[in-house]
Order: sequence, then C-alpha cells, then structure tokens
Amino acid sequence: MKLIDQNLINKKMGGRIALNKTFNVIFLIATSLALIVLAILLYRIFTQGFSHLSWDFFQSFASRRPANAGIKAALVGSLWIMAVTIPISLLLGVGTALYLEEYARKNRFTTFIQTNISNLAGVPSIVFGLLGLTLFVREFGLGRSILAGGLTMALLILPVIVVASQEAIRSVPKHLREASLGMGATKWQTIFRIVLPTAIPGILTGSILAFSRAIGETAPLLVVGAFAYVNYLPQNLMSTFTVMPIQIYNWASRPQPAFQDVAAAGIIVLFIFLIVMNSVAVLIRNKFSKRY
Amino acid sequence: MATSNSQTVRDLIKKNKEKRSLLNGVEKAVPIILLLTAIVSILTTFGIVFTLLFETITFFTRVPILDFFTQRDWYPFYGEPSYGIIALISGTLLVTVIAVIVAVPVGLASAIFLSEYASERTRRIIKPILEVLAGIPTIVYGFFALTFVTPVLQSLVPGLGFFNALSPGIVVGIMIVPMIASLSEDAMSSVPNSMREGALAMGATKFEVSMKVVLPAAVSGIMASIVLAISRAIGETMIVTLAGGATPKLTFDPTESIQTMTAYIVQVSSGDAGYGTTVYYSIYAVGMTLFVFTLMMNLLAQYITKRFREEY
Amino acid sequence: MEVKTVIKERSENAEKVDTNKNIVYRTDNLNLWYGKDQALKNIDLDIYENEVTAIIGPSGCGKSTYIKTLNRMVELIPIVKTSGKILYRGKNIFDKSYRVEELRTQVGMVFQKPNPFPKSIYENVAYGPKIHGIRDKKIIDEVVERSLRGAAIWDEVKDRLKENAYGLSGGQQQRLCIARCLAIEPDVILMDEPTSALDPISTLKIEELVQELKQKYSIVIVTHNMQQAARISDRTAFFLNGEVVEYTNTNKLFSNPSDKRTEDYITGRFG
Amino acid sequence: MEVKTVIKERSENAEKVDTNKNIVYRTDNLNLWYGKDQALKNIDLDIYENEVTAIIGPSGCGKSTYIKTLNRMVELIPIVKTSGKILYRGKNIFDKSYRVEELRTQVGMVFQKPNPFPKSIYENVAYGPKIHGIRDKKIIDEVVERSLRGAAIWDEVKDRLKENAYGLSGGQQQRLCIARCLAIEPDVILMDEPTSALDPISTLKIEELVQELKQKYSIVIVTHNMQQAARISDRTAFFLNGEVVEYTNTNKLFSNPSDKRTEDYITGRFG
Amino acid sequence: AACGNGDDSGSTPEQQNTEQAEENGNTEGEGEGSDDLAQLEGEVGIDGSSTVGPIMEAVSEEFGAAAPNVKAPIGISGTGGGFKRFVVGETDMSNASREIKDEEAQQAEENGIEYTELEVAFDGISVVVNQENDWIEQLTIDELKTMWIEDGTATKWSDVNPEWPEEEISFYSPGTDSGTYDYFNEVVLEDEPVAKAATLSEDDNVLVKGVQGDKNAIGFFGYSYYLENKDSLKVVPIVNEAGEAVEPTAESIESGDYNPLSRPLYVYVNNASVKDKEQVYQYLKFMLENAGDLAEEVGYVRLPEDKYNEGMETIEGLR
Ligand SMILES: Nc1ncnc2c1ncn2[C@@H]1O[C@H](COP(=O)(O)OP(=O)(O)OP(=O)(O)O)[C@@H](O)[C@H]1O
Ligand SMILES: Nc1ncnc2c1ncn2[C@@H]1O[C@H](COP(=O)(O)OP(=O)(O)OP(=O)(O)O)[C@@H](O)[C@H]1O
Ligand SMILES: [Mg+2]
Ligand SMILES: [Mg+2]
Ligand SMILES: O=P([O-])([O-])[O-]
Repeated sequence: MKLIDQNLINKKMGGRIALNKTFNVIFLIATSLALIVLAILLYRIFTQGFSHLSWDFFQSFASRRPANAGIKAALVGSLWIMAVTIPISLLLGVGTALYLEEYARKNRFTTFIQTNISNLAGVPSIVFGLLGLTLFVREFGLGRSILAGGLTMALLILPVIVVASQEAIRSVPKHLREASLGMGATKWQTIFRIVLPTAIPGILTGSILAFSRAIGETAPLLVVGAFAYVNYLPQNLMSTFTVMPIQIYNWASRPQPAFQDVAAAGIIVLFIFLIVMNSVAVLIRNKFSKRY
Repeated sequence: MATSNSQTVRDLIKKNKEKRSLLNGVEKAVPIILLLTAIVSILTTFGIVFTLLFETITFFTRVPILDFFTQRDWYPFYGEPSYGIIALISGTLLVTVIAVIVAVPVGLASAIFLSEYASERTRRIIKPILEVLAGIPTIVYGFFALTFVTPVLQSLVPGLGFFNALSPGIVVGIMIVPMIASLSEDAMSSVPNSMREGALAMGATKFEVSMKVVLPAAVSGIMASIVLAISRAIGETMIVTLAGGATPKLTFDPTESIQTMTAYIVQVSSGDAGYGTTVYYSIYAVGMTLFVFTLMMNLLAQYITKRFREEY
Repeated sequence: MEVKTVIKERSENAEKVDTNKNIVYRTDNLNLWYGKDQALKNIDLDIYENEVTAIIGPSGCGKSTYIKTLNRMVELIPIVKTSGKILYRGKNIFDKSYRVEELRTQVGMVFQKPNPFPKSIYENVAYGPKIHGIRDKKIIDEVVERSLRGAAIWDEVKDRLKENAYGLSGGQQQRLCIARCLAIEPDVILMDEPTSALDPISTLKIEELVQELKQKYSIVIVTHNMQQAARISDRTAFFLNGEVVEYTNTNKLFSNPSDKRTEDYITGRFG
Repeated sequence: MEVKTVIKERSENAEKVDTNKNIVYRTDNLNLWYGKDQALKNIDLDIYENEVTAIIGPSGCGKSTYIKTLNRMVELIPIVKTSGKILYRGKNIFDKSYRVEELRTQVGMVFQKPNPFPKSIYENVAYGPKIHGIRDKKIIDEVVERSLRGAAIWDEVKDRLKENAYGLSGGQQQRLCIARCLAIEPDVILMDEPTSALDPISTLKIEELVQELKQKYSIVIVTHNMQQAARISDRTAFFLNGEVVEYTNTNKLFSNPSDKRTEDYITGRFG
Repeated sequence: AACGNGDDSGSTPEQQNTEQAEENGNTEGEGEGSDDLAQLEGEVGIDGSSTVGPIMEAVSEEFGAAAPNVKAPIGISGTGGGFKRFVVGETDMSNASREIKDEEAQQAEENGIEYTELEVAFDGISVVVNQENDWIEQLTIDELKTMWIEDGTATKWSDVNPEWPEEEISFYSPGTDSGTYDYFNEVVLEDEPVAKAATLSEDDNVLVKGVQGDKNAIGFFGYSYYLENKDSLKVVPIVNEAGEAVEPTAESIESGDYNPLSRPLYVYVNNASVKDKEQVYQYLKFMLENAGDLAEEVGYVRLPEDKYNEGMETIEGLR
C-alpha cells in the first residue's frame, strides 16, 4: 500500500545533497566573479594612478603639463552639481513618492504616473542630456551653468529616487500609522512626524546610490555643456563648471602617456567619493534596519 | 496640582482645536503640492518627447521614414549618405544580448547565493560592494573594456578585432550584474520565510527550495529586474563608445566591430557634424528610436510583473 | 430628540442593572462590509461610562472590526462600507460634519501588538500633546510624567526617557502605548487584545492597570482570553460571525449564559 | 548501550501507563540558546508512537522552539546553539553524520499559518514526492489523491486541482498543508498551533483529522487552546519559561495537575 | 615650477620665459600693462573642436595666471557642436579643425553673427604602421586612396604593391565625425566611402594601441599622438605635391613641405565680442602672442610668425 518507496528516497538523498553542495559552490563563484572584476579594476587603477595622488592634485587646476594637473575645479564642480541635484531630486522624488503612496487613489491617472516613472528610469542618460540642453540651457536661458547641469542630473535620477522612496514609505509598518491616526493626528501630521522619519533610512540608501550614479555620469553633462577646461572655482549657481568624469575623459584622451596616470588618479578620487557615499548609505541602512 | 493641569491639557487641546483652520489649510494644500511634484515626472517625459519629436520630424522631411527602417546601411558621413537604423539597432542588440548572457546567470546566481545561502553577515558585506560596482562611472568601465578585457579576449579568441561587440558586451554585462543581483535578491528575500520552511520541513535541500519554491515565487520581481537591466544595457553609452568601435553594421558576429545607437549619439554630439545638417538631426531620430525601445521594454516589464505575479 | 427616545426605548429592554449609568457609545443597527463580505451584522450595543466592556468571540468574528469602527479607524481600509449609526456622546460619528481627528482625540486606542513609534520613550508620550498644538515644554514634561505614572511604567523608565522605545520589553512597550494614549486625556480607551502578545507577568500588570483606569475612563477591551474577560470586565459582549449573540453583565454571561452558542464557546467547545 | 540504560531508568520514573508503547522521540537534557538567551532548559521528554502529544504553555515559553528542534528547523536561525541529545528512533539527530534532509523526510511539519506554495493545489501535494526523485506520473497522481483524501479535503478540491492554492480558504489551505505533508508518508507529524488562525468549523475538521491520523502517525501538536489539548491529545506537556513543568497523561494533567503552576495555568490564572 | 615633460629635450627659451613669468606672478615679458590684465574681469566663451582644445586650454591656463579674474573655460563639443553654439551667439570663440561649413555660415548670417577666422597652429595628419612593418618606405596619396576607399580593389597589402605581403590590411581611423577624418576624407578619399573594414574610434589613443598591436595595421591620426608614441610606431613618409617623400616633423609641417596632409587649426571669433568685450580682445591678443609656443608644447606645430601677426592685425581692425 505504500506508494512512497523510502529506500528509493534514501538512495537519492546523497545525490541531492551533493547537488546542493555543488550549486552552493557555483553560486559562490558567480558572486565572487563580480567581486573579482571589481578587484582587478581597482588594482589596475590604483597601481597606475596612485603615484600621482598628492595634496597638490587636489590643490591645482587642470594643466597642459601632466605633473601640474590637478582636479580642484572638477572636484568642486562635482560638489556644486550635487548641491543642486540632491535637494531638488530629493524634494521632487520624495514628494512624488508620498503622493503616490499616501494620497493618490488607484486610478488611470496614477497608473499613468507610475508607468511614466518606471519608463523614465530606463531612458538613456544621453537623452536626458538632450532634454537639459533644450529646456534648461536654451528655453529657461540658464546657459551652461551649474544650475542647468544640476537640474538635468536631478531629472535623470528622479525616477530612481521616486521608486526607492515609494519602497521605503510602503515598508513603514501600518501599525505605526494607525497608532498616530488613532491619537487624532491628521494625515499630514502622521506622514510628517511618523512615516517620513521612519522611511528616511530607506529613502536615503536608495537615493545615495542614485547620487553616486549622478556623480559618475559623463554623457548628459557633455551634452548640456560642462566645460573640459576650467581654471577657477564656481562662485554661484550661474557659474560655468566642469565635473570629474569629464575631466577624466579629457585627460584619458590626451596624447601624452603621463596624462593616463593623471586620469587614473582622477578615477581614484572619484572612487573615493563613491565609496564614501556608499558607506554612508550602508551605515544608515545598518544603523536603522533593526528598528521596529 | 495634577488635577488642575489635567484640566489644562484637555482644555488646551480643545482650544487648539478651534484655531485649527491653519492645520486644515495645510491638510488641503499638501496633496496638491505633492501632486504637482508628481506631475514633474510627466512633464519630463513630455519634455523628452517634444525635444526629440521636432528634430525627428525635421529629419524625416529629409530622409524618408521608410528608408530609415528598411535600408541596411548606416553611413551618414559619405557623399551619398544612407540612414538605415537597422545597422545601429543590430549593434545595440548584439551588445545587449551578450550582456544579458553574461549578466543573467551571474546575477541570478549571486542573488540566490545572497538570499538563500549566505549568512546575514556575508550578505551585509557583499551587497554594498556589489552596489559599488553598479555606481562605477561608465567611462571607467569603458577603459577597462578597452585596455584589459579586449586584450585578454584577443588571446583567447583568435581573429578577434581590436574593436568588437564581445568585449563591451561582457563589460556591460558585468555592469548590470549588480542591478539584477540586488533587485532579484530583494524579490527573493520578500518571499515569505514560511514558504521556505514549508519546503525544508519536507526534506528539500536548499537548492531545491531555491529553484522550485523561491525562484518561481519571486519570478515577477526577477523578470522585472532583468528587463530593467536590459534597458540599462540598451541605454549604456560610454562603454560601447570606447570599446565597440564606430562602424555601424548589420551583423550578429560578436567578434566584429559595431556601433550602437547611443554611441552614435555621442559620436555626433561630441563631433564635427554641422548644426542644421541632416547628420545633426539624425541623432534625434536615433534618440527617439532609443526612447521607443526603452518604452517598449518597460511596458514589457509591467506586463510581466502583472502576468507572473504569484499570489501569496 | 430622536436620539433620546431611542435611548429610552432601549434602556427598557436592556438588563435593568445599570440604567442609571451614562451611555458613552450607542451603536445602532450597525452593518459593515469589506467589499462584498459582511463582517458586522445589525450590531446594537451600548457602552457605559467608567466601565470595562469586554468583547469576546472566536477568531474572525468581527471583534477588531467593531472596535475599530468606534474610532473610525476601520475607514483606513478603502473597501469598507457601513450602514447604521454610532452615537458617541449623543452625536453620530458617521455624520459628514463629524471630524474624525476630534473623535480620535477623545477616544484612545491600544493595539494588539505594542506599536511604539521608533522614537525615544519621552517623544512617544509627548507625541499626542505635540500634534495637538501644545508647545510648552513644562506642560509636556508634566504630561509625560503623569501619563507614564498612570500607565504604571514610570519607575521602570524614568531614568531612560531619552532612550529608544524599542529597547523596552514587550510588556513595557504595551504600557508605554497606554501611557501615550493617556497623554491626551481621552474619554474612552479602546484596547484590541492588548495582552495577547505578552508574558503572564506583563499581562497581570496590564490587567491591574485596566482596573485602575476605569475610575477615570471608559474602556472597551477585545480579548480572546475568557478568563481575562471574566476577571476584569463589568460587561461582556459575545460576538459570533459578525453578530452580537449575547451582551450582558459579565458575571451573568459566564455563569449563566442565555444562549446555547455562548455556552458552547465559553466552555471551549470551539474557538 | 548508554542510551538503553537511560531509557530504562526513565521509564521507571515515568507514569506507568504506557511503558509498553514504542518511543519515537527521546529528548535528553536538551538546552537551547538564541544567542545568549536560553529558550529551552534541560528538557527531557519522550514521545510515543501513534499518540497525540500536546504541548501547551503561555506565549514565549518555548513550545515552538522545542517542536522545531525535533526536525532541526530551529537551526535555520543562525544564532541558535544546542546541547543535549534528541534521539529519533534511537539515533541522535544532532550527530554530524545525521542527514537533516532525511530526518525531515520522516518527520513532517504543519505550521501555524497555512503556508502552501504559490502553485496549483496538485503541485503543492506533488512537491514532496517530486523533490525526492519520484518521477512516475501515475504514482504521483495516486499519492496526490490519497494524501488529499487523508487530509479530508479531497472532495472540496478534486475538481480544481490545477487552480492556485491561494484561492482556498484558510482552513482548506491548512488541510492542504497537511496533505502535502502526508504525501511523503512521514513517520511523525509536528504541528505548531495548526488551528490558531482558523475559524471554528475548520478547527473542528482539523481536530477530527488529527484523531484519525494518529492511527498511522505519531503526532506532536502545540496549542494555546487548552480545551483543544484536552480534547485531542493522549499526553500533554506543560511548558513554562523554557522548562517542562509537567508531562503526563492528558486526563491526569487537566483533572489533577501535580504542579501548582500547571493548575494556575489551566485555570486561566495567566497566559 | 617643475617642468612636467621629462622627455622634453630642453625647453625653448620662450618656454623658460613663460615659467619665470609665472613664478613672478606675471605674464610674458611684454611691456604692456600686466596690471590692466590683472584688473580685467568677465568671461570668454570658448567651445568647439576637441583637436584644438588642448592648445586653447594651454592659452587659458597662462592667460588665467595673468588675468585671474577673467574666466575662460574651454568646451570641447567638437567643431560642429562648437559652431552650433557659435552661430547663435552663445559663445565668443569657436575652435575648429576645419573651415566653417556653408550651412553653419548661413545660420550665423541669419542670426546676425559676424565672425573672423584665425589660424592658430598646424596639425600634421600622420600616417603610421606597425614597427614590424618592414615593407613600407613611403606612400603616395594615390596609394593611400587605393587602400582606404571601399571599392574592393585593395584589401591586401599585395593589392597595392605586388612586392608587399599577401596579408589583409587592417585600417585604423578616427571617427567619421571628427575633423581629422573629415580632412583625410577630403584630401585622400575625395569623398568616397572609407573601407568598411576600417576600425573607427573617437579616441586617438585607442588607434595608437591598435596599430601598435597589429602587424598589418595602418592608421592615421593627429601629429601629437604620433609624436608621443614615435618609439613604438613607424611613421610613413608621404609623397608631397613636389614629389618628395616627407615625414611629418615640426619643421616639415611648419614649412609646408609635409603636404597635403598638414592642415591648419582655426579659431573663429565673434566680431561683436572683440569689439564689446575687452576681455575677449585681450584674450585673443594673448593667444596670438603665445599660440605658437603653447601649440608646440601640447604637440602641434607653430605657424610661421607672420601668420600670427596677420591675425593680430585683423583683430585690431575689428576694434
Ligand atoms: N482588511 C480586510 N479586508 C477584508 N476582510 C477583512 C479585513 N479585515 C478583516 N476582514 C474580515 O472580517 C472578518 C472579521 O475580522 P476581524 O479582524 O474583525 O476578526 P477578529 O474577531 O478581530 O479576529 P481575531 O481574533 O483573529 O483578531 C474576518 O472574516 C476577516 O476575514
Ligand atoms: N529567532 C529568535 N531569536 C531570538 N529569540 C527567539 C527567537 N525565536 C524565539 N525566541 C525567543 O525564544 C523564546 C521562546 O519562543 P517560542 O517561539 O518558542 O515561544 P512559544 O512558546 O512558541 O510562544 P507562542 O505561543 O507565542 O508561539 C521566547 O522568549 C522568544 O523571545
Ligand atoms: Mg482581531
Ligand atoms: Mg509559537
Ligand atoms: O573635435 P574635432 O571636431 O576636431 O574632431
């Protein structure tokens, strides 16, 4: 009457367990693969660029002589761009996410917005460059300014921030909202005092990753009109500027081999920037992830 | 003391109630303000479409739309130019397909490892490192493809050109691995533990649980991550510009040099083409094609998420 | 006017025990649907001042739904539809003009799972006064202390008011939630299985607390623990499949239920 | 050898009722820690063949932890550490050489919340046989039918085997999970509060099912419903704070507990 | 100041001069008002060719030392991209590696932009082969054309000259949208399509690498890229109009012996800007005074001195 042959089961057990072990190793190798690539990449860049990395490198502007070339203008330019991009993309992104998650009813219009956002997330960055050029540089008359560049970048990463924020807002436990509403708090009070503070770690981790993408973007700013050579620091939002990736691209395409090392040094700086930002994201995530 | 204060609190609240009109105003204004921010995303899309559309139309007044889609060659710079987008599309697809072949198995395997096998600690260390990989500027990847991957491949694959679709394809694949790994891992982690327990309690191995329970349950999230990664691969610019060559060509041979749609846009927008020339307008037509491509990919992603979503 | 006559009529039919007590809540032919599923059917139920009213019944019978209707929290679920009336202090809470924030200020709620905010202990309790526009630091300090004392947790937390509330044990968190609720000095407190996630000792503490609080507040408590209902409540309603099967004096319900189903339930025949 | 002497010694101390029954599980001085918190303390407990063993106790006393140790599911939580022995059919399941997949094939488990896979009803039941390498479609078809019959759900689902399991009601899902568990013909079935999320009627069905299943299987069931334990089990263990306070014949435990704490608990003094 | 180019066989006197001037916080030893420059303010909008870019960056670098309050950033949107901005008046100057095209000139006219063309340096397009290539001694323009056009007649070296090996030629060329390609196209290919087998890249360093690693390679690119890699590449002398085979060197390019592959690099200036903006005028002046030295320093070839003087006169004429 027994349909299940326990002997058969036992016989097969060994093979299944071995299969599991094998795949454990395969999966581990696959994961390491990406890490190995990262390691090779880092190794190559560091060995090439490290010698050029000195205090002077941060203190000098670009120069036709590799030994004098520094990243000052590009570094500060990148910071300025981020100073525009971060608040604007956060405000718009979190606002949109709040609207979609907290206020919008499920209807055609919100589905449309949602579709639209995920579609924007896939639009190639260079297309955003074309948009920024037409809209901000030309139509709004902002010229090739930090403001125009920062706004373009803000639009570029906006969809990513919206999606990350939605995710974070959605994962705020319902019972916290209920607790607040249950005390007679209004909807906005609940959102502002409970939902947002609780969602902030999630919003920030998602957003910081988006910001680090913005820091590394070359193509859209090339189109919007970042300069390749700038030997002064920006003074206000209407100043002209350059950013690190463009500076690096410029160096890398110089004929003098020494500039290749300068480019590598520039990449290291960009990397450090990236890693600092990512670490902040990780810290925030780890610090708050256990809560509630 | 206490009682007197008790009065105070209730009364205070009552009193504040009466001047709550401000709060009511805020309550009414906030959704409108937030709606406005949400509309920015729509405006952005309209902005993109209009930016592309006008120039695209100009382009099509000079080059018949039929030629654009049916000619096999993309030679915009010669005496008798030919604008057959298929050549650029084939370059794009070739790179994308290679990237997907690299990224999907590696990305999924990493996702499974992180979500099902790795300890919490390992996951907490590895995931952020993978994310660094996703944030590396693409020009860095581009030089990496050119100066490292291509030479390595040349020693492995005889007859591999200096520029080819293979090397940037692989590197684009590596670039999108973290995206697939991270998003799929999220999807898999959100499969309730109770399901894993159910299978494990029947004597299933981790591998069986991963393949037969977790993967199918997370399939919509995984598919969405893949489609997203694909649209990122389609839109990738600098890597293919640097390592793919600049020869548009209708080919499916990965050892040949190609050009993608994005690389063409970069070539022209940082190049020599005169303002107002047909070549200049052609980048908008190509941009439009790209936009339509990503739009289709996204609609596909949405369809997939809906279609394959497992209810649990 | 209409309201008053209704009240009179009903009082005559009701048990004669407590007619001299004030009615806080009067539920009048309440029906509630989640989409197409009816979760509450023709509920008529009066809740009296300074009493503990227990609601018991098997899982899914509508206890939580009912209690969440009393402060209109149930409306957070968009598919919910209601008919009938709930009069709180004589006013229909479903009236268009009734402001739900006001209702919820007067009617506090304690949930099944302790749900403190991810803030400091102090901030948790101060939250209510603050959102209601009280800014004066002195008053708030006093309110916090008094509420924590009121919830019998002051001594345990007074030295770590600035610490995160999630460092507290489950039972302490639940008392903190009660304190948070007391801080705005509500009129009624609704409790949905407040001890079901707690250990025996914490449970005991909260039961004692409830007994004390009823001097000043009217309390409605949902519980699946019949002994608990018997121990702490003055009046008990037995729900089954969205209906009130029996609603009467607690002693009577447990010693001499008038409905067979009540008897089956309290003797553990099901649930 | 050592094992046997232990068994003898113990049997002498134990109630004399069932010494002639076979022991399926012998727990020997089991201790378990979550990190630094000890959740189980010196547990000694024998589980007998073709009996229903109930485990009761207040929330957090370690019931789930214990039952999950029996099939080593508890090890999925990385911080868990154990000491002591659990002998299943005479072999220590903590032995290095003991394959946990094998253990879990013999020992089925049903969880508190029904957890069918997001697949068709048929696939849910076929899952076990399939992963264990049974390919023959005919056999699987038969296994599926028999298991569903065994779990008393066949009639309700036979016409929609291809439909997704999530279309079933909670009670049906739980019976489906039992069917899934029966499909690999285990020796023991562990159940962790299998009815606590269910309505009274489904609960009744499952209780009846358990009574039937004990003809063929040995069953360990955790429940917080004391009446349920009294109704369906042969033997009951009362857990408190990670310890076994009392373990004896169910009738005896409920009618004449030998420990004051047991009495307090079963009379609803706490929990 | 440390001179970065260790391989520079010695700085020209002018260069030393420049460096000294830098140390003194001063510009060239021109007698005229360095104080004026120091007080000068404003912005000079420059964009255009990435080929000309490095020269202008050097100019801006030096000019910036003399006139710290003038902002003269350099964009490298490409010759076409630069003109796109120039013809609508967004920029004051546009760098170009070719002459302005009719379409662009027309746009400028429509927008009322008047401009002047200045030459700043020479670039000698260098034709190179792999170092192991021992068969090529020189090439004529016709031979180049036979090889490079896509008409199927020459795919192997032996198709060009039967004495050469029977191996496929691999071609390396700058991107088809670059000024360098454009010039090559005009002079050598005469507007016929380039060989489809050609490998194209926007980055000349990539072409250098390609030719270095491929025995059958032939490629062409800007003089500076050859100069920096002359030890690892073999440059091909090109038979000029006078019938002599000439290698690209600073002298042969400057003197015009290296023809027809040497080409001038241009800067277009907006006449109105010169007139209205003091800083633009000063910048141009500074540029014309120093362009020769700076161009050499970044790997290009200076123009004969009177070309610069000519330019200076034109500029003065616009004031
Ligand atoms: N959000 C919801 N959407 C749809 N149906 C719901 C929802 N919440 C509850 N219900 C249904 O309403 C009925 C009553 O649920 P309710 O939560 O009030 O029961 P309960 O008596 O509180 O049970 P428990 O003791 O398990 O908390 C149940 O049948 C339940 O399935
Ligand atoms: N994953 C875990 N990590 C740390 N501690 C845990 C974990 N799971 C349970 N515990 C602790 O172990 C103790 C016993 O928990 P267990 O879940 O076994 O209780 P239980 O008797 O099943 O309770 P309930 O009736 O609520 O299910 C509790 O104090 C609990 O806090
Ligand atoms: Mg409930
Ligand atoms: Mg449990
Ligand atoms: O940037 P170019 O126009 O000189 O190629």
